Amino acid sequence: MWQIFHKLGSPKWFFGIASTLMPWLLWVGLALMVAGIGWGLAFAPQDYLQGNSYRIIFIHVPSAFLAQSVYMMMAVAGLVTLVWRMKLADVFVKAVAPVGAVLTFLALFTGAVWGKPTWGTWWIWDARLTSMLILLFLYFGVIALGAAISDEKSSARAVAVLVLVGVVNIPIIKYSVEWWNTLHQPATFKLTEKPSMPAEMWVPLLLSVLGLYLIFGWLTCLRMQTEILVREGRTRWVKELVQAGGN
Amino acid sequence: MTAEFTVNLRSPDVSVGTATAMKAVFVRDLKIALRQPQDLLNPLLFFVMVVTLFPLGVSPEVSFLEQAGSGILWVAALLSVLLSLDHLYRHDFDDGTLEQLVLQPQPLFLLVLAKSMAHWVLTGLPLVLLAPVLGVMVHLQGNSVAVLCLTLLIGTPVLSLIGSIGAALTLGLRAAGVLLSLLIIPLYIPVLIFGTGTVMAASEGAPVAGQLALMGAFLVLALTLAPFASAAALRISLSNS
Amino acid sequence: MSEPLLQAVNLECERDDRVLFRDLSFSILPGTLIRVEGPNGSGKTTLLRILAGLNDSYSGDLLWRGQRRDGYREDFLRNMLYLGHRPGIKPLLTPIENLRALMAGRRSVPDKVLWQALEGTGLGGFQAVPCHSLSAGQQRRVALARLLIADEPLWILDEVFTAIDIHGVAALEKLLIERVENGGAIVVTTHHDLRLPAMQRVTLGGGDGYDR
Amino acid sequence: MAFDSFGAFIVMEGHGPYVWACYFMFFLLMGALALWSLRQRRSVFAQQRRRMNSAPARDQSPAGASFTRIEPSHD
Repeated sequence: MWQIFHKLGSPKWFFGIASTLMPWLLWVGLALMVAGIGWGLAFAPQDYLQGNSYRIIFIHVPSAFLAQSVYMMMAVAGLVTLVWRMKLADVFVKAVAPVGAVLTFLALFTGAVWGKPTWGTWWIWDARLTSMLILLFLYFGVIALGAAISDEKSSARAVAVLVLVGVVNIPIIKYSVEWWNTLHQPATFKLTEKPSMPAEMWVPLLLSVLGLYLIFGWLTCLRMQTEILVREGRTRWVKELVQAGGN
Repeated sequence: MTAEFTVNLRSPDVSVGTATAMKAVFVRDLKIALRQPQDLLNPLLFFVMVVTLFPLGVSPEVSFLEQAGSGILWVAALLSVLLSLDHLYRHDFDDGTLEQLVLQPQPLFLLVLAKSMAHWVLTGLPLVLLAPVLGVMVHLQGNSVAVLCLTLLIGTPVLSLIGSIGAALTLGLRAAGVLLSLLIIPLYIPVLIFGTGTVMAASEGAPVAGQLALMGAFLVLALTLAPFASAAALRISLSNS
Repeated sequence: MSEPLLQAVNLECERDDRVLFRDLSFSILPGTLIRVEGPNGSGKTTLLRILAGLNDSYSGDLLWRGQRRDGYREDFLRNMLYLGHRPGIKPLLTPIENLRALMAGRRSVPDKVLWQALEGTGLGGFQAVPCHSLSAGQQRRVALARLLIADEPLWILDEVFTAIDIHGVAALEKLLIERVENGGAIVVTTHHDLRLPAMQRVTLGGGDGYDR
Repeated sequence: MAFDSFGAFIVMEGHGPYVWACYFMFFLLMGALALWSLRQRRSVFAQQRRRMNSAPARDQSPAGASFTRIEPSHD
């Protein structure tokens, strides 16, 4: 058990596994996304309330979903960094934070554009959008702190503390933003929450969520490999790898 | 040729208790601050000035101020706490006091808690005391002023405690001040929401006991968790210096 | 032979992609003084901070009286005194207040003793003057006053002789010798040419700092 | 197919611009992220290779300091 754990922590081992996984992640992910989005855009029936604008859901929900789970993953990795000092966990946080920020931004952007035909305005201080905005701030904080500390180990641990503090706060932020929202404007009608979504809608949605997850996996492997190359540049196996002419 | 020595290790019972050590930290911070009263006054002046900006910048009409007053006061209080955070550990870090603090045998998170409490007494508490005057200036009605002070009384310690984490994390970094705000403001949002929301509910005559209890829960949560995070962050920052 | 207080086993520290030291092992025994030597930038201060428990980005083990130090942190801190580059003196407080605050977390010492300790470091008459009006050397003496009353068996002193005048240096050397003779263990770095009877050396910066 | 013609698909009963703007942004940003990550990796490889070719040149002996004054010439 402990052996497996140690192996998991070895950058060299991870590098190899990632290399074999990456083509699968990328191509299966792309296929799923194309299927989900194509189905959603062209074949899924119209929404009876919002018309065609709801078709944004097939990228809005995957982005929003992933944006939140990336932060959770970062928190788990942060805990691993602090408790077991596993290098790979920190590599993960560093590699993934910009991806999470981009996904959060996409969720915000698509949410805002969706709001225009639905509410007649680009931005409303809706509970979901506001929580997403705060999540984006949290991501920026993580990225900025990681960039500000030059020492690798200190940077890893400081970021881990910040991510954990953030993850404790996320439910509180969500709850308070929802409470604040009801205080100011009783919710008229919400994005995405439908009494019952027909299968022609949720199946493509599920496909694109899965697809984006896999593509995220590919991006993560790629970025983690880069980070590992930078950090382990002086070890023999990286030198051999570089000499062997990897790209 | 090595001689035999008996080492007289210090036993736990001759050491200073945690409560005494905490009190010493607290008293020292207060003493230093009182020797430099100008530094105490600055966040207060900042608080007053930010509040003044709103009638000048937005509208001096009573109807607007009544509506926005609690929010204005809370935002101003939040910013002025934020402004003072940079100093929380900076001087101690620069002159080496922080190293000695970390090397004290007592649990670091409790010493950090003592420092956070000193910070609150020096910045948060004066803001609470000043708030009624400004509350009247932004036309908050009688009951709302009392509720505002109550929310500030419960909320500002949370600001100090959470802020202490950010201050510890950004210790010794370039442009620490801006970075600190970036890290901390998102974490302050729940306190701000409940702080202003409670006052607004009170001005509409709604019961506020529930919200106040919830803010109390925030305070308890911050008191129990924040010092651990701050202590961990301090160790990391010192390790890096 | 006495039991070692602190043992370093295969310490390695890397900073900014540069190995400061590797496979560094030594024991700190009671009644010895260890001088850590090396050119500028060889990691003397880093080593001292690691020994003191301030810096934990190292690999290898540190044993406190035979046990891994991490599990006995409180016991270790109670028995160790560290004086760093930065003396831990608050400019706004007077020497006596500073000393009182520094001792507050360690041991309760009557004010009279603190007052005498400050006198012993040559600060007689300055005890109640705010530290910001004292010179750099005088401020360091405030911190050094702790050495006159400290009962911790292990002292870790970084650049103790900095900013101290000739007479002060001689007196401080005498203090360290006496301390060692009474069974204290001391680790120092200094650029001052220190020659003490039972002195051991740990030399850093062998020149192989770059390879791995 | 939920639309009668390709034209209808593009217009989406007036919601077309919103929907297509979202999809455009999504693919733009995800594509940029992927491209940036790929390039980053490639440049790291190139950098390592360059460093390895010049690695042995590193001087390992600490330079002796002489603290000799350097007189600027006055001509």
